[in-house]
Amino acid sequence: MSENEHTNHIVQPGTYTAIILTLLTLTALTVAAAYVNLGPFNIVVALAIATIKATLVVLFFMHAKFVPRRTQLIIISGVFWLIILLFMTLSDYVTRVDYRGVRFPISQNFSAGLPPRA
Amino acid sequence: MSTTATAPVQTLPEHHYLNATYGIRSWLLTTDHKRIALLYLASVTFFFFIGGFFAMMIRLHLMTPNGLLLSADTYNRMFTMHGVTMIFFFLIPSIPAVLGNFLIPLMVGAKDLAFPRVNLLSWYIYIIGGCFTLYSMIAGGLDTGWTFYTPFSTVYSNSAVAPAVLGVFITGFSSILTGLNFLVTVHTMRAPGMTWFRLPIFVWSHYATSVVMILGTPVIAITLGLAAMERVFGLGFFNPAMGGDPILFQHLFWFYSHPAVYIMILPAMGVVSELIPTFARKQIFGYGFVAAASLAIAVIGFLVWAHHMFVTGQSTYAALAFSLLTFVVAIPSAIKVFNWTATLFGGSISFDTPMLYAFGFIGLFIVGGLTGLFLGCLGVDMHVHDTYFVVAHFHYIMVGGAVMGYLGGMHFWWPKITGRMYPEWIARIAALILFVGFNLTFFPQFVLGYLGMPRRYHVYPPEFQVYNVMSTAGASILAVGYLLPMIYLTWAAFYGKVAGPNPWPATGLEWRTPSPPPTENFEVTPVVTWEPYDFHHRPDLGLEGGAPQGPAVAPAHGDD
Amino acid sequence: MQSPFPFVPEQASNFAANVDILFSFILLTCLFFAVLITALATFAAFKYRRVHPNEVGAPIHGNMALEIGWTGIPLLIALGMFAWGAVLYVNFRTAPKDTLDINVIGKQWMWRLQQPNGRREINELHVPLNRNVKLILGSEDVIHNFYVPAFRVKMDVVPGRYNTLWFRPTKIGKYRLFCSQYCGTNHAVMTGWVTVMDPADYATWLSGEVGEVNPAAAGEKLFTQLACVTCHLSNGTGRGPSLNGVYAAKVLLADGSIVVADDGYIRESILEPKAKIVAGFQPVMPTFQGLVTEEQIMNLTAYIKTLQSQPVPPKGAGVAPASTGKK
Amino acid sequence: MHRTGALYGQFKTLEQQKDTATLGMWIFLVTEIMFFGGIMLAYTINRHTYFPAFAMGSNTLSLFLGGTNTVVLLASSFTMAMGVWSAQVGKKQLLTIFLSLTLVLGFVFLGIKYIEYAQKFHHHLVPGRNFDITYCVNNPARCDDLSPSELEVEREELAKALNADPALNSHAQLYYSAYFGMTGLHALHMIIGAGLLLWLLKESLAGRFDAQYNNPVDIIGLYWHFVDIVWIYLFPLLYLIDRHK
Repeated sequence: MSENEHTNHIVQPGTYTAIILTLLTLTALTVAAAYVNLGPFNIVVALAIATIKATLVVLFFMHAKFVPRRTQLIIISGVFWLIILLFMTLSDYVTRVDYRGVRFPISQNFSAGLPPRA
Repeated sequence: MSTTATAPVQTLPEHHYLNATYGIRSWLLTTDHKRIALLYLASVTFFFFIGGFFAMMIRLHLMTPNGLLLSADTYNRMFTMHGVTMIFFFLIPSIPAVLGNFLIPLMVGAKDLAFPRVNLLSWYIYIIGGCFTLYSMIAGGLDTGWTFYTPFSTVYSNSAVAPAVLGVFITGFSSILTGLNFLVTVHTMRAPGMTWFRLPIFVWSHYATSVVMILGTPVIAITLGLAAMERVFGLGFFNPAMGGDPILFQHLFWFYSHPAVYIMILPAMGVVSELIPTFARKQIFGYGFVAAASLAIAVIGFLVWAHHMFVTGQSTYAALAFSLLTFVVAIPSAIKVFNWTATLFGGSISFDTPMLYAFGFIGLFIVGGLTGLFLGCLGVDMHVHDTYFVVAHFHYIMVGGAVMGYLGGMHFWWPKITGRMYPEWIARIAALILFVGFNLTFFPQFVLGYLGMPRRYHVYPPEFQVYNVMSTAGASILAVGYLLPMIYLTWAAFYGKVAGPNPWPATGLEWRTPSPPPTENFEVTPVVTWEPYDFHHRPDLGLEGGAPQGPAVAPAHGDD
Repeated sequence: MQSPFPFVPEQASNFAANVDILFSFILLTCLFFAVLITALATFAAFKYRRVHPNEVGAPIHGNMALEIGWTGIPLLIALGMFAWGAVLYVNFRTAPKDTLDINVIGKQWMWRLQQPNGRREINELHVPLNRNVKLILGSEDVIHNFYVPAFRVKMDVVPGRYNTLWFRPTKIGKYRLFCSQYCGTNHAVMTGWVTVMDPADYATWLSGEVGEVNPAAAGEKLFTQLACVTCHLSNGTGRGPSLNGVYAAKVLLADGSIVVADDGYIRESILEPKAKIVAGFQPVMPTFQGLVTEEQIMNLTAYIKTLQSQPVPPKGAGVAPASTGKK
Repeated sequence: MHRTGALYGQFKTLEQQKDTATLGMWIFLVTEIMFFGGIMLAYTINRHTYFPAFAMGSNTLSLFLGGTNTVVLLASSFTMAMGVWSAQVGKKQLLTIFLSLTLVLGFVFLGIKYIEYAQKFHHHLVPGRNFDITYCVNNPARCDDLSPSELEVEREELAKALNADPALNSHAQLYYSAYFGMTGLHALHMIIGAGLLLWLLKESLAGRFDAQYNNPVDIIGLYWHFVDIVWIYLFPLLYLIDRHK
């Protein structure tokens, strides 16, 4: 199985330990960041930290850093398709205008029935 | 068969996958991709005839403006169950799970698919899903339309929505596992010398199909899962009464269900891409473009879904973007049609039954594909959306395209699957009946649609009657056309003339092994040294073009 | 359309002719390609048909110039179609400022419309000629779709939000109105008429009522016009009770009490349908308060009276002995 | 399919088999991304539309329990990774230990999730007929697991949220639809993962895995890490919407 070792990189426990410590730190950071009012950027920061954490898990715990290019391409295409789903659907929502000229989010106290007469 | 070049008297091989083992257990627990393909064949045929029965009831009912035999509720159940059965239980599994399952390992020179047990599992999942759906038909039927639009399906319908949705949800996983299996098989199981650009177009099409299956199907699964939970537990994403948005359901639904159309048509295109070079005895024109067009359809096909929603009140900007992309996705299909036509030039064309289906496919697919332009065009869609124009359009694609491809493939590979030949002349007549019946059924519906007859109407204004009568007449011809192959193919499987390993002859790897093939597909692992559809360097085919000095060992190259 | 084989509906709005021209353009382009390919394929099929059983085709692999040509040219044509359609669609989605606004509510399975002056209609819409009309579409239950083929326009009626639809009628006449989004049992019956009138006639219509001579006949007409007939099926299978034999009979209510279906009860049931529900039925009937005049109620009552002698369906739920209920 | 030792009949070499299985698992994980993607989309749109309701709903969750669960799950991912390493270097006993640890941490996660769910049932915060976002504030006696100060905070938040969104009760149900939908699906994946781990443990105890044949450990590890990644996103999206008050 010398050939096997040639193609399969074995990640060492030291790396795993470093990664888990980073992940725990980032978890603390994301909780801390949530308590700071950053306005619309709270969600951005939260998602950015989550994405860093996810990337670390994918690259090291899941060995994506050491797998063939083909597999990496598949991972990337999965994420890419998720982005297509999210962004193309949101492209409808963020440009929607209801008949009174109200942009998304649509008016919240809608009640079925006839709209009021001017 | 008209041009059998090999020895005149053929016998079946002594051992093959059909007689390897006997007994019901040997079939229900088989991991042989060829037997699983036959399990699928039996089950999709069963569902096809159930769906066909519903279709006949619909057409009979619509003979008169006030409806001939069904109540409103029954009619609604008929068209819903027709759609659900045909789409989820016939069209989506038909070519991939039957022909693809049987042929992909043979075509790439593998002993089996990458995950044989997963393959069997996917059939069981399909059957379980099918049972739930059949149960819903007995337990009150389903009247939501195959689109399950909310809030009708989640709040207002009083039919058996939950089991039907669950059935479709479950069947989705069968589709995912099949796609996964194909992708991995094509990547890792190819025989020596079988480079990517020596793969038959059939394999390329199934690769593209599998991409759609694995990326799209999970989304419909979660969507229907949420809809089912909404109906049963009162979740509210799609319920306007709770502030949810029914249009979100449509986005999620069509994110899968539009690409699903490509799950149906791409494999059929793959079949036709095999038939035309074989019966024109000529390399396919523009191999690289035909292969790339499959992938382009799969990718761009994911970017057009909201063209089903131009008149739902989605934003004008989104409608513009989706319409533009819709016109772009038409191009790869056009490329394929042009290349098929070009392949005919300079060929040596025979008119065996599979080739008749291929011609039929091209003709009907042109109509189906081009009418898609009307629907993708925003200015026309606002008139013809949700009318019979749409009904006619997608039947031209799905029945005229996918089913013609499926039947063409069945006839082409039937000698490989069973080792026996079907009666040629009956088959040619059946193909003709299908073509005529199909056009008579669905062409009048284009006119009905432009006149403004909405779909899913159990009664209609009297001025529409004349076209409806024509359509019903065509449907009865079509029904005969479908029964015929069913009968003579079954007959041929047992009593047909023995076909021999390569009756046409064709160039693919699947024809280099006995018919029917042995369980392990090839006695020795084949080594591929020829380019796809090359009739000129293949003396083993026994044709004039086969250079006597033996196959030229062409180097594997990267592009066409 | 008098021809037995019509293929184009009447053109009765500002959009109709444009849609038809665009349609014809796409049709001709597509016909050109379809005929071209069919002709080429047919020609090749006969020219290159197999003569000797063992012959093979010419070794042709492809042609880059052809590939680029038949990718590029259709793409350009397709983009042209897109642009043309887009212009039309943007026009269709952008209502002008000076519109006559009409409220439309879709409900399983009828259309309720209200003119700017408050006059209500069921399954009928009257609009003046050459005036920009904007419909504000709302739904009470499921998704419907307001579709007038002669105008070449449709728009979904989605619960939880309002969509709009505008057009300018250009031809006097009576045109079909369809629901074209599947909405349940009587989807196909959720139809009606759009009447385009001369502006003067419209003004008269808007202010006045049209008198009916025979109350029962007028009532029968109203019964259909107001879509009562879609629920109160005479065979007792509808969502509302059959009205055969109801008049003057005893009716069992959901709360267990029994009332006599006299004129007062019928009137109350039309105006306040949820007040006294017949046993075995759901309180689904909308109020007709403001929709019908006292005179029309009288006409309806007169019609229900004529049903007294009609056969009572066997499965009439919530019926006091020897009678069918109603609400 | 007949197999010789660890090699299945359709493959030529162990390496081909490993390559194939790993590729298969990655492709499966891509379908899982899309699977969670659908509900993420529903979440995104509704959170944008009904922010006050989502903020209110988020603040009724226990950050302590959610945070603990995040740490537990990350730790289980770590032990799983260590298990894969043990298998790769052929340390059979260590593999068994790490697999057991992973399994135990998985069950701890599910246990905490159960506590959270039970609390939500108790507080009438499950979408459906009995949903009442004001239940605890109006019936403090029924919610004795909340301290008076917690209830006071909730009362204030509720007043503010109701002021911003009069239809709060129905829109908060959308938040809980997302919460139960997403965490429920995640928990379902955890349960499947626990089943797979049990099987691995059994095989590992039988000494099936060594430096040559350890593919099942590897690919089930991939699955387990994926489930972890889903939670990495769910935690901020569900628990940390609006904590800065």
